[in-house]
This record gives sequence, structure tokens and C-alpha cells, in this order.
Amino acid sequence: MQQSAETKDIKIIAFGIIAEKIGGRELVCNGISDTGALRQWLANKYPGLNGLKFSIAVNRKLVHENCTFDNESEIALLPPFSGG
Amino acid sequence: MQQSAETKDIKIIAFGIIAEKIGGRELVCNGISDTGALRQWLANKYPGLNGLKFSIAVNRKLVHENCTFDNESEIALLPPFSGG
Amino acid sequence: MSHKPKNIFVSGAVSPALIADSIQKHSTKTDIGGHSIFLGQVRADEKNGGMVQAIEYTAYEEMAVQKAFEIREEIFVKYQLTCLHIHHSLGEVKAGEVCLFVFTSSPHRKAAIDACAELVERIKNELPIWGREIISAEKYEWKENK
Amino acid sequence: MSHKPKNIFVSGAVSPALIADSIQKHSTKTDIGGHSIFLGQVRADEKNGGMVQAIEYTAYEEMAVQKAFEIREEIFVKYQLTCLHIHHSLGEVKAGEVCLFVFTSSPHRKAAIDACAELVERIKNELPIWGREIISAEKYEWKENK
Repeated sequence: MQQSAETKDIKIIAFGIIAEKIGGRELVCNGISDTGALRQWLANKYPGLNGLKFSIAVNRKLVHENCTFDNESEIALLPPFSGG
Repeated sequence: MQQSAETKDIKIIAFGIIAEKIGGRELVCNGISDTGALRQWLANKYPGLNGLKFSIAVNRKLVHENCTFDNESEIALLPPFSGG
Repeated sequence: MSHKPKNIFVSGAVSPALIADSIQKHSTKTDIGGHSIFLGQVRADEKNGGMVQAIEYTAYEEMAVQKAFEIREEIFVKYQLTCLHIHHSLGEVKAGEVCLFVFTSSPHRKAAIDACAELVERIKNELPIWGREIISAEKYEWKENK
Repeated sequence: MSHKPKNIFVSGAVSPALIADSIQKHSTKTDIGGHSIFLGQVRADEKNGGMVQAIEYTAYEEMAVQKAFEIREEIFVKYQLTCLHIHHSLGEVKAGEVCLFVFTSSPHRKAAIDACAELVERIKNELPIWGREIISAEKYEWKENK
């Protein structure tokens, strides 16, 4: 029997000051299937993120409302851009 | 006795299509002391200028109204600019 | 004008030689009348604890390249352009060095100038790139675009 | 920033090497955050009787240099600039070659970009420079800026 999406590990990539605060460029979560729940989970697990603004990209697109994803999705945490 | 300004030769420099139509970059006039008279004199002497627009600069400044000059002045005939 | 995403990143500073080379290559495109170029240069800003020595750039490269491609396509629709090139640094760029090179070309100057200005704003606002200002061996600040 | 009239003319085309060299020289000015560059390139326009092969530029040099200086001073008053450079060709510039190089630098991008755009317009409208478009050995047309 196949594992359900909820119990599969989901890989998340982080950048800039967010990567610094969580202590690495990659993290793994489990049992989370939307961006709202992900924000909640991150806030609990990484108090260092408190007060820092970041966006979430799902499959390389910024998402502005709550958005579902699965373990095939590419999830990224993006602090405010500062290129150029 | 000194020559009066009116009888001294006044050197005029010309550029672009105006120089071409008068057959050279420099010409000399005599007895002319303002830009209005100069335009009249040029129109009579160089029918090739008929229909061509040009400005006159006195001492490297464009003049828009009738302007007097003397033989110490630097007089230039400037067709529409086309630099760049 | 190519219609697939193209890498925009260079390692370290954008060199004046790369810029000269890029300009030179356009001499065969004799329908071009004007080029507009923007160069971002790293400033030695005064900070608490010293001056900015360098900026270290990182990016979400795959997303940045895809987004740069979307922006490129939109700018081509909006302006009459012959060419459009974007080069952005990754890694360390010292104060005084160039970290961004945006290059637009058009038969007429207005399109090249307006497109370049709009591109620079969109690159700063929309590409997932981050700069960390290095002040000393121990001290740095994350840059924020205004 | 020098405060006396400076020659703006170069003989023949503006080379990419001159542009690269000019960019390189600004790396010591670490208060600069953005450079804006405009390059005018000679177009091989189709004319009655053939294509434009080259443009031959002449100028009322003394007046152009003085006027360029006045424009420069006015632009420095209006925008927060660190540097401003103008180079214009005299003599023959072939299709595909660069005949105008305008270069502005500022701590912040907006001043550099806006100043460069305004400078290009003023150079085209106010400097006594004339271009003769060479179509063949016998045929040419005097250019007119629109």
C-alpha cells in the first residue's frame, strides 16, 4: 500500500536570512499540506523567524493566498528580495 | 581715420547643408549689421538656400529675434541639428 | 531574440570586458539605433561597525531564471526592442565592482531607454536574489531593496 | 566633477574599448550605486538609392563644447549625480558603429537613469552637430533629428 501524501516527507528550501535563522538551506517537514499550516509549523519550530517577513513559492511561483501542496511540490521560503 | 563697422568685412561660418548650398564653410559680407539684414542678403545672393531652414548663432549663442552684430562677432549659420 | 529561459547569472563581478564584448556583438545588427545600459555598482556604504567591503549574492536560481524569462517576454511585447540582455552576479562582488548589467537595444532611443528603466525596477522587485553586505570578517547585514 | 568646458568629440566611432575603460575608471568611486549609459548606433536605413553605409558627422565644435558644458551644469543642479560624461563622434561612423556615448552615475539608480534620458534628448536637440548619411560614392542625405 502506498504512503499517503500527508505522511511523506516534504522538502523545503530556504534562502537569505531565513536560511540563516533555520540553520540551513534545506529542511524537511511531514504531515503539512498547505502554506498556512507550513507558516504555523515554522513559527513553532523556529522562534528565530519571529518578526521576519518571508514569502513562500510553490513550484517557483509566489503564492499569496493559502495554497495546498504535496510531496512532489517544490516549496521555497523567500525573504524580501535584494538583488541588483 | 578708422573704418566704420559697416564697411568692415564680416566673416560668417556655415555648416551642414547650408555650407553645401553656399559652396563653402566660410563667406564674407560687408555693410550688414543685424541678423535680419543678413538673412535678406543671403536669400538674394544664394537662391539655393530657398526653402531651407537655418538658425543664426552670434558669438556661439542662438539668436531668435533680430540681433545686431559687428565685425568682431562670430556669426554662424546652422541648419537643423542632427547629432547623436 | 531567443524564446527560452536563459541563464542570467555570472560568477562574481560583471567585468567591463564582458560589457564591451556585449556591445561589440551588436555591431552586426544594423537596424539598431540606440542602446540603453544600466549597471548596478556595489556601494561602500557606512554601517554600524564599518564600511561595506563587498556584497555576497545568492539566488533561487531556477526561479530567478524563469521569472527573468517571463519579464523579458512581457517587455518585448510592450516595447519595440531588437535585443534585451540581463546579467546578475552570484557570489562576492567588491565595493566599486558591477553586480548588475541590463542592456536593451532598439531601432529608436525611446523604446530602449524606457524598456531598460522598467527592467531594472522589475529585476530589483521580482527576482529572488539576496545580497549580504560584508562589513568585516565577523560582521554583515542582509541588504533590503527599497 | 570638473567645472570647465571639456571636449566631447572623438574622431570616428566610439569604440567598445573606450566604453569599457570609462566604466573601469569608476570602480574607485565607491559612493556610486548605479550607472546609466546611452549609446547611439548608426542604422543602415533603406533610402531611395540604397542603404545608409555610414554617417559623416561635422560640428560647430566651439559652440557644441560650450553648450554641452551648460547642459552638464544644469543636469548636475537638477539630479544628484556623481559623474556625467558625453562623447560624440566626428567624421565617418559606419553602420553598426557607435556615434554617441552618454554616461551618468549616481548613488541611486533613479537619478542616473533620469539624468541620462534627459541628456540624450538635450544633446540631440541642442548641440550643433550634423550627420550626413552616406548611401553610395555619389549619393548622400542630410540627416534630420525628429
